[in-house]
Amino acid sequence: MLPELEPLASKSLKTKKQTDEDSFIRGALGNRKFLSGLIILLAFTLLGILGPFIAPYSPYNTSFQSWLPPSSAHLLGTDYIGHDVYSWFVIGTGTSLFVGATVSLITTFLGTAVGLISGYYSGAIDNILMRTVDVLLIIPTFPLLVILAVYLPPTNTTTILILGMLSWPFMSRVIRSQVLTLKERPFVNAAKLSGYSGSKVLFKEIFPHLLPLIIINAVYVVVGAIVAQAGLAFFGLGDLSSVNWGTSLYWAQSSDAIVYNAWWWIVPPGLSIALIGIAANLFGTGLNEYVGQRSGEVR
Amino acid sequence: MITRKYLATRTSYAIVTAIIALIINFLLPRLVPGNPVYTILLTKYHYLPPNQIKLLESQFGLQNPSLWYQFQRYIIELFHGNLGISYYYYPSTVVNVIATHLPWTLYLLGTSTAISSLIGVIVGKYIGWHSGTRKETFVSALFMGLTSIPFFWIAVIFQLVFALYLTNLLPISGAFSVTLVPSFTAAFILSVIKHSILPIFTLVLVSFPGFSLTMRNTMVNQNREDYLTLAKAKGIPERLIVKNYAARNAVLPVATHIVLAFGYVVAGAFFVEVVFSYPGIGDALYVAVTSLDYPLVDGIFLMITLTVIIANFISDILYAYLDPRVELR
Amino acid sequence: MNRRQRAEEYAPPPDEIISFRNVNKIYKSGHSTNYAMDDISFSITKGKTLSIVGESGSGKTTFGLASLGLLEPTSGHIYFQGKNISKLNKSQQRDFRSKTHMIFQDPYSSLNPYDSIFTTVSAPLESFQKGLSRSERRGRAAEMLDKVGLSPGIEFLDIYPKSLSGGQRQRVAIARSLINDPEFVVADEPTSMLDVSITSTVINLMKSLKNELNFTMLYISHEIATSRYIADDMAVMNLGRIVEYGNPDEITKSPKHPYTDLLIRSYPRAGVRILPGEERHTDYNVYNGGIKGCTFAHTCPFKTSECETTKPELRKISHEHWVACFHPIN
Amino acid sequence: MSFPILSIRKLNTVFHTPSGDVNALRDLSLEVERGEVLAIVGESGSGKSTLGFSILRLIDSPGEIVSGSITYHDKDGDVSILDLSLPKLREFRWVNISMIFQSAMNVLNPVARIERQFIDTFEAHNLGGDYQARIEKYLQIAGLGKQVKKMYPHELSGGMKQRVSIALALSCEPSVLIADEPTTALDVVVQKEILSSIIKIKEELNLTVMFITHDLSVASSIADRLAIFYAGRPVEVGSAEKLLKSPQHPYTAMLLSSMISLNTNRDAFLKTMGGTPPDLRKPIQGCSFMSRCPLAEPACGTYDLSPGKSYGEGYVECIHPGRMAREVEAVD
Repeated sequence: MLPELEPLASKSLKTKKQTDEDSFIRGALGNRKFLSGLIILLAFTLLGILGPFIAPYSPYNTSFQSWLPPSSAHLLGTDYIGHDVYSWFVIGTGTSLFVGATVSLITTFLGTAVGLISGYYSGAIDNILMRTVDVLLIIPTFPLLVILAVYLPPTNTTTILILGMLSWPFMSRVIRSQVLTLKERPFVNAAKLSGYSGSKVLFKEIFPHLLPLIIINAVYVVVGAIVAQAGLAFFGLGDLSSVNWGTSLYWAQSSDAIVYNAWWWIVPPGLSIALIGIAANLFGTGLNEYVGQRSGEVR
Repeated sequence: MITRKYLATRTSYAIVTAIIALIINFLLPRLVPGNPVYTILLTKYHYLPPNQIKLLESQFGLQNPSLWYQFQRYIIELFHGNLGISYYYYPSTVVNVIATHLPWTLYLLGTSTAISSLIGVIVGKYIGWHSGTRKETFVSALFMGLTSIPFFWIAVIFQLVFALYLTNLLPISGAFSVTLVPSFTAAFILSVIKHSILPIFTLVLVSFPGFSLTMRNTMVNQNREDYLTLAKAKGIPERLIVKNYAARNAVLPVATHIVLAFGYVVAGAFFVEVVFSYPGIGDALYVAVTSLDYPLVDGIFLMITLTVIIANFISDILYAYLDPRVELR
Repeated sequence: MNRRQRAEEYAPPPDEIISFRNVNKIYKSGHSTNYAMDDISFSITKGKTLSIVGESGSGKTTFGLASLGLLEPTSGHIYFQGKNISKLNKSQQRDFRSKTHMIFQDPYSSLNPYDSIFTTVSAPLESFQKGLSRSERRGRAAEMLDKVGLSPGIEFLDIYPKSLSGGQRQRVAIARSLINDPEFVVADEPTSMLDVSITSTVINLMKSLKNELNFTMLYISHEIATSRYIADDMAVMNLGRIVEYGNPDEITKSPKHPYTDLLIRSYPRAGVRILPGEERHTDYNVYNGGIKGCTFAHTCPFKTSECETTKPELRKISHEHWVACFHPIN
Repeated sequence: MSFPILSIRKLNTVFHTPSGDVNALRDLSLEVERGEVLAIVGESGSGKSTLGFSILRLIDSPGEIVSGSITYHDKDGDVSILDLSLPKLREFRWVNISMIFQSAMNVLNPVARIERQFIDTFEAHNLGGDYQARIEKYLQIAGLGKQVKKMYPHELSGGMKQRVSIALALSCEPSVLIADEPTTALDVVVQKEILSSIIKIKEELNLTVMFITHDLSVASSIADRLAIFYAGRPVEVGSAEKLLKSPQHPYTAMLLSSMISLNTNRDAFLKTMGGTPPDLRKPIQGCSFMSRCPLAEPACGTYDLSPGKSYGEGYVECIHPGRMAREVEAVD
C-alpha cells in the first residue's frame, strides 16, 4: 500500500526534447540484476566474436600430446587426440552462440508474428493458430527433437531449423495473452477512435508495450537453444564435426575423459552454459522488475 | 467444477495430438531414403542370404511400398501392441525392449519427481514468504543458475567427483551390482538403492529449483493479495497465514507446473541414465540413436509422447477439479 | 428504395444524431447470460448533453461503446445521422470516426505511456486532416491544450503522460477528443477516478467546452448529482433497459420509476443522517436481464402481476418526462 | 470531559520509494472517543488509509512507522500498540481493533469456504464456544443468511462479500472497528444499505467506528465527528454538524463548496479549488495548504502547527479560522 503521489508536472516539464526510449534504457540499466545479466551476456558475445582471433591454435590441430593438463602453453590442456581445448572452447563459443541466436531469431519472429496476429485479430484465424499451438505445446519437445534429428541430415542447419520450428509455440502463447490484455486497454480504443487503422494500432500502440517481453523471451530462447543443442550433441545427434560446447562435451564423454581426470575439458563448456543461463535469468528478472516498477510509477 | 464442454475440448486436444504423434512416428522413417534392412542388418551380420532378407523385410513390414497400406498395417499392429522389432536387440520386439527398460526409468522418475516437488514446494514457500530479502535474492539467483545447468553436465561432474575423489563411496554406473542376480533379497534392493542415489540426486538437484521458483513467484503474487492483509489483521499466526492462505493458493499453479515439467524431467532422466549407464528407457534410446535402431527410436518416441499427452490431460482435469473458482470455458 | 436499403440508411429527423433500434447486447460466460442492452430503442438529440445514469451492470458503458461502433450489438441496429454504423463503407466509416470521439474513465490507461502528449492529442488530426503539416498540427494541438487549461500548451507537447497528474491527463484526453471538432462525444465516467477537488474543475471544463464547441455529448455516470448538473436530458438505466428519461431536474425532483426513486433516495447527502433501519438487502446482481416483465419487479414495492409478465415500454407521462412503468410514482 | 479509546500522538509514517521518502503521516495527533463514529475524510495521498493501517501496524515494507505513539485505552489499562511484541500484537489484533477493507472483492481467501475464514480467526485467538452458532449470529447481524457459511467467495456478489467482511470484523467482538472506504467499490443503493448496517451494528454492539472515506457526503451522513485530512495531517476536526455548518479551515470550506449535490445550480459553474497538494517527499514549512489557499499570507509559512487551535470541542490548523467560510457566505 503506497500513498498516491501527485507528480509535480508543471515544475518538472522538460523543455529539451527527450524520447521515452532514452530514459527507459537508462532506467533499466539502473537495475542491478538487469545490468549484471547484460554484462555477462555481452562478455560471452564478445568472446564468441573474438574467438577465432584469440584462439592460439586451430581447433583441428591434433599435433599435441593427449591429455595434457592446463599449462601456459595450453590454457585448458589438451584432449584425447591432442586438440588444444582452449582453442576448441573459444571457437566453440561462437558456434554455440550462433546456433542459439539464430534459433532465437526464428523463434522470435514466428512467435511474435503468430502471437500478434492471433491476439489482435480474434475469430477464425486466432482459433486455427491457437489450436495448432495448443497441440504443438502438448507434444514433448525432447523426444520429438531426438526423432527428428535421427531422421534428418546431421548438420548445424538442421539443428537450428528443428529447434526454431519447435520453440515458437510457447512464445506465441505468451505474446498473444499480452496482446489480448493490451487490446482491451482504453488507449487502444482511443487510437481507433482517432482514426488509426488496424495495423497502425497494432504496431504503433500495442507493439512498443510488447518489446520488453519479446526481448526477455528471445534471450531465454538463446539459452534454451544452446542447452538443447548441447543435449542433442551429447546424444550423438547433430553435426559432431562442428566445434561447439555440445560436441566438446560429447567427445569428452565418449572418450572417457573422466577416467583421465580431464576436468579441464568437461568443466568450461558446462559452466559457460550455466553462467549464460544465470545471466539470462538475471537479465529477464531485472527487466521485468524494472518494467513492473515503471508501470507502477505511471499509476 | 468440470463442465462437459471443457472435458470435450481437452479430450479432443489429447486425441488430435496423439494422432499427430502417430503420423510423425509413421511418416518420418518412411521418408528416409534407402532400405534400413540392408544398411543396418548387413553392417551387423555382414552377410545374410536373400531368403533371410525377405523374411526380415516381412518381419519389419517393409515389403509393400504403398504408404497407405503401410499406415493401415502400422495402426493395426499398434493396436495389437506391436511396435516392430528392434534392430539392435534383434530378435527382441520393441515392446519387449521398452518393457525391460521402463521400470528403471519409472523408478528414477517417480522417486526424483516426488522428492524434488516436495523439496521444491517447501523451499519455494519459504523463499516466497521472505521475498525481497538479501538472502532470498541470492538463493533465487542460485536456483535460476541451477535450472539452466544441463542435466548431463551435472551428472558428468558427479561422476568425475565420485570416481576420482570420493572413490568407492557410491557406485557411479549401472543399476545394481553386477555380482548380484535380480531378486527380492535385501542385498539386491540395497544395491539398487545405492546405485540410484547419484542419478536421483542429479535429477532432484536440477529440477527442484524450477518448482521452487514457480512456487516463489506465485507466493510473491499472493503477497500482494488483500486477503493476506486481512489474515494478518485478523491476528492469524504467520505460520498459518503461510500455510492456509498464501501456500494454499500458490500450490495449485505449482501442481500444474510439475505435471507440465514432466516432459522436461523425462528428458533429464534420459541424459542422467546415459551418463550413469543406468538401464532405463533413456539408455535404450541412446543405444537406439547411436546404432540407428529406427524401430526402437520410433517406439520410444511414441511411448513417451503418449505418456506426456495423458499426463497433460490428467493435469488439466485435476486443476479444474481442485480450484473451486475455475469455471473454464 | 427497397427494404434492405432502408435498414442501412434513412433520412433522420433534424434534431436526431444517434438512434438505437431494438438493440440487444448479450454476454454469455459459462452458465450465465448477461443482458447489457435489452431491446433498447432510443434516440439522442443533436446538440444536447444526454446523461445516462445507472449502477454497475446496468449496461450504460455498453451503450456508450456501441454508439461509437466499438462494440457490435448482438442484434438490432444503431444509426448515426441516419446511417447504420455497422454497415458503413470505408469512406463512410472514416467520416463517422472523424465526427465522433470519446473520453474514458481511467485517465491512466486511456493515454498510451509511449506516446508524447503531442502524438496523443494530434492523432485525430493526423488521421483525418491529411493536408495539415506537422507544424500546423503542433500549433493546433498547443491551442487545444491551452483551451483545456494546460497552458502554455506548447510546453506540454513533448512530454509524456507519466509526468502528468490524473486531472492533467484527463484534460489531455479531453483535448484529444475535441481537437477535430467532433459532432458527437461520449464521456464515460470521466471524473470517477479523480479527487473531489479536481472533479469540479473537469466538469466545469467540459461544460464550458460544450457551450463553446457545440457538440452532442453522451455523459455516462453512476453519479446522479453530477449527471444532473451537466446534462440537458437524463436517462436512467437498469439491467440493460432505459427505465426513465427526461429533464434532469424533473427526474431528480420527482422520479416516476420506483428504481429511480430508490437511486435518488440512496444518494448520500451531506448532513442527512443515515438511520439504522434503512436496509433492505437488495441484491439485484443476481438478476442479469433477459427478464420477461419489468427488470425491477423483484424488488419493487408496487409490483403487480402485470409487472412480472409484460415488459413496460417508455411512455410519455408529462412534458419532457418518459417512464417505463405500469404504475409510476405520483 | 472526554474518554478516548485511542490516542494517537505525533505519529510519523514514511514510505521509502526510489524517488525519495514520502512522509505519508506527518506528526499526526488525534483522539478517537469511546463509542463515537469518527470519519476520516481526505483526498488521495492525504494519509487517511495510512492512518488506518498504521493503527493495526499493517504497514509493510517499503512503508515504516518511524515515530510516535498509538495508545489503546482498554478497560484494564492502556496498551501502547507500537510497543507490542509481535506475538502480543497478533493477540491484540481483531479482538480489540478490527478492520473492513475497501476491496471487498479480494479480502476473502478464494480457496476457503466462508465458515473456514471465521474458524481460522476463532482458533487464532483461542476463542471457545460454539463456532457455528457464533458464525451464524454475526452473519445475521451483517444481514446474511446462514447458507452463506458453506459458500466460496466467488459465489457471492460484491455487496454480500462486503457483508461477510463486516461479519468477520465483528466476530471477535472488538471495541474499535476501522472501516477503510468500505463502500467505495459499491453502488449507491448497496452503499446506503451497508452504511445503515454499520450504524445499526455500532449501536447494538456499542462499537467505536473509525470510518475512512474520500466522500464528505457519506462521512457527514454517518459520523459524529469529522477529521479532515490534508497532506498527512488532520487540518480540521470537529463535530459533523458544526463542521458542515461553519467550516473553520479554508480547505474544508472549499471542499464543501466544490461538492456537487442534487440541488446544485445547473446554470452556474461549480466552485473549484486550484493547484495540487504539496509534494510529501519534501519538508513542508508552516501550513501545507498555503499554496492553494486564497487567504495565504506570509505568516502562514511560519505558522507553528504543533499546538493547533481549538474551538469548542474541535481543532483547526489555520491562523485565520472561519474566515473562508464567512467570505464564501458573503459572496453567496
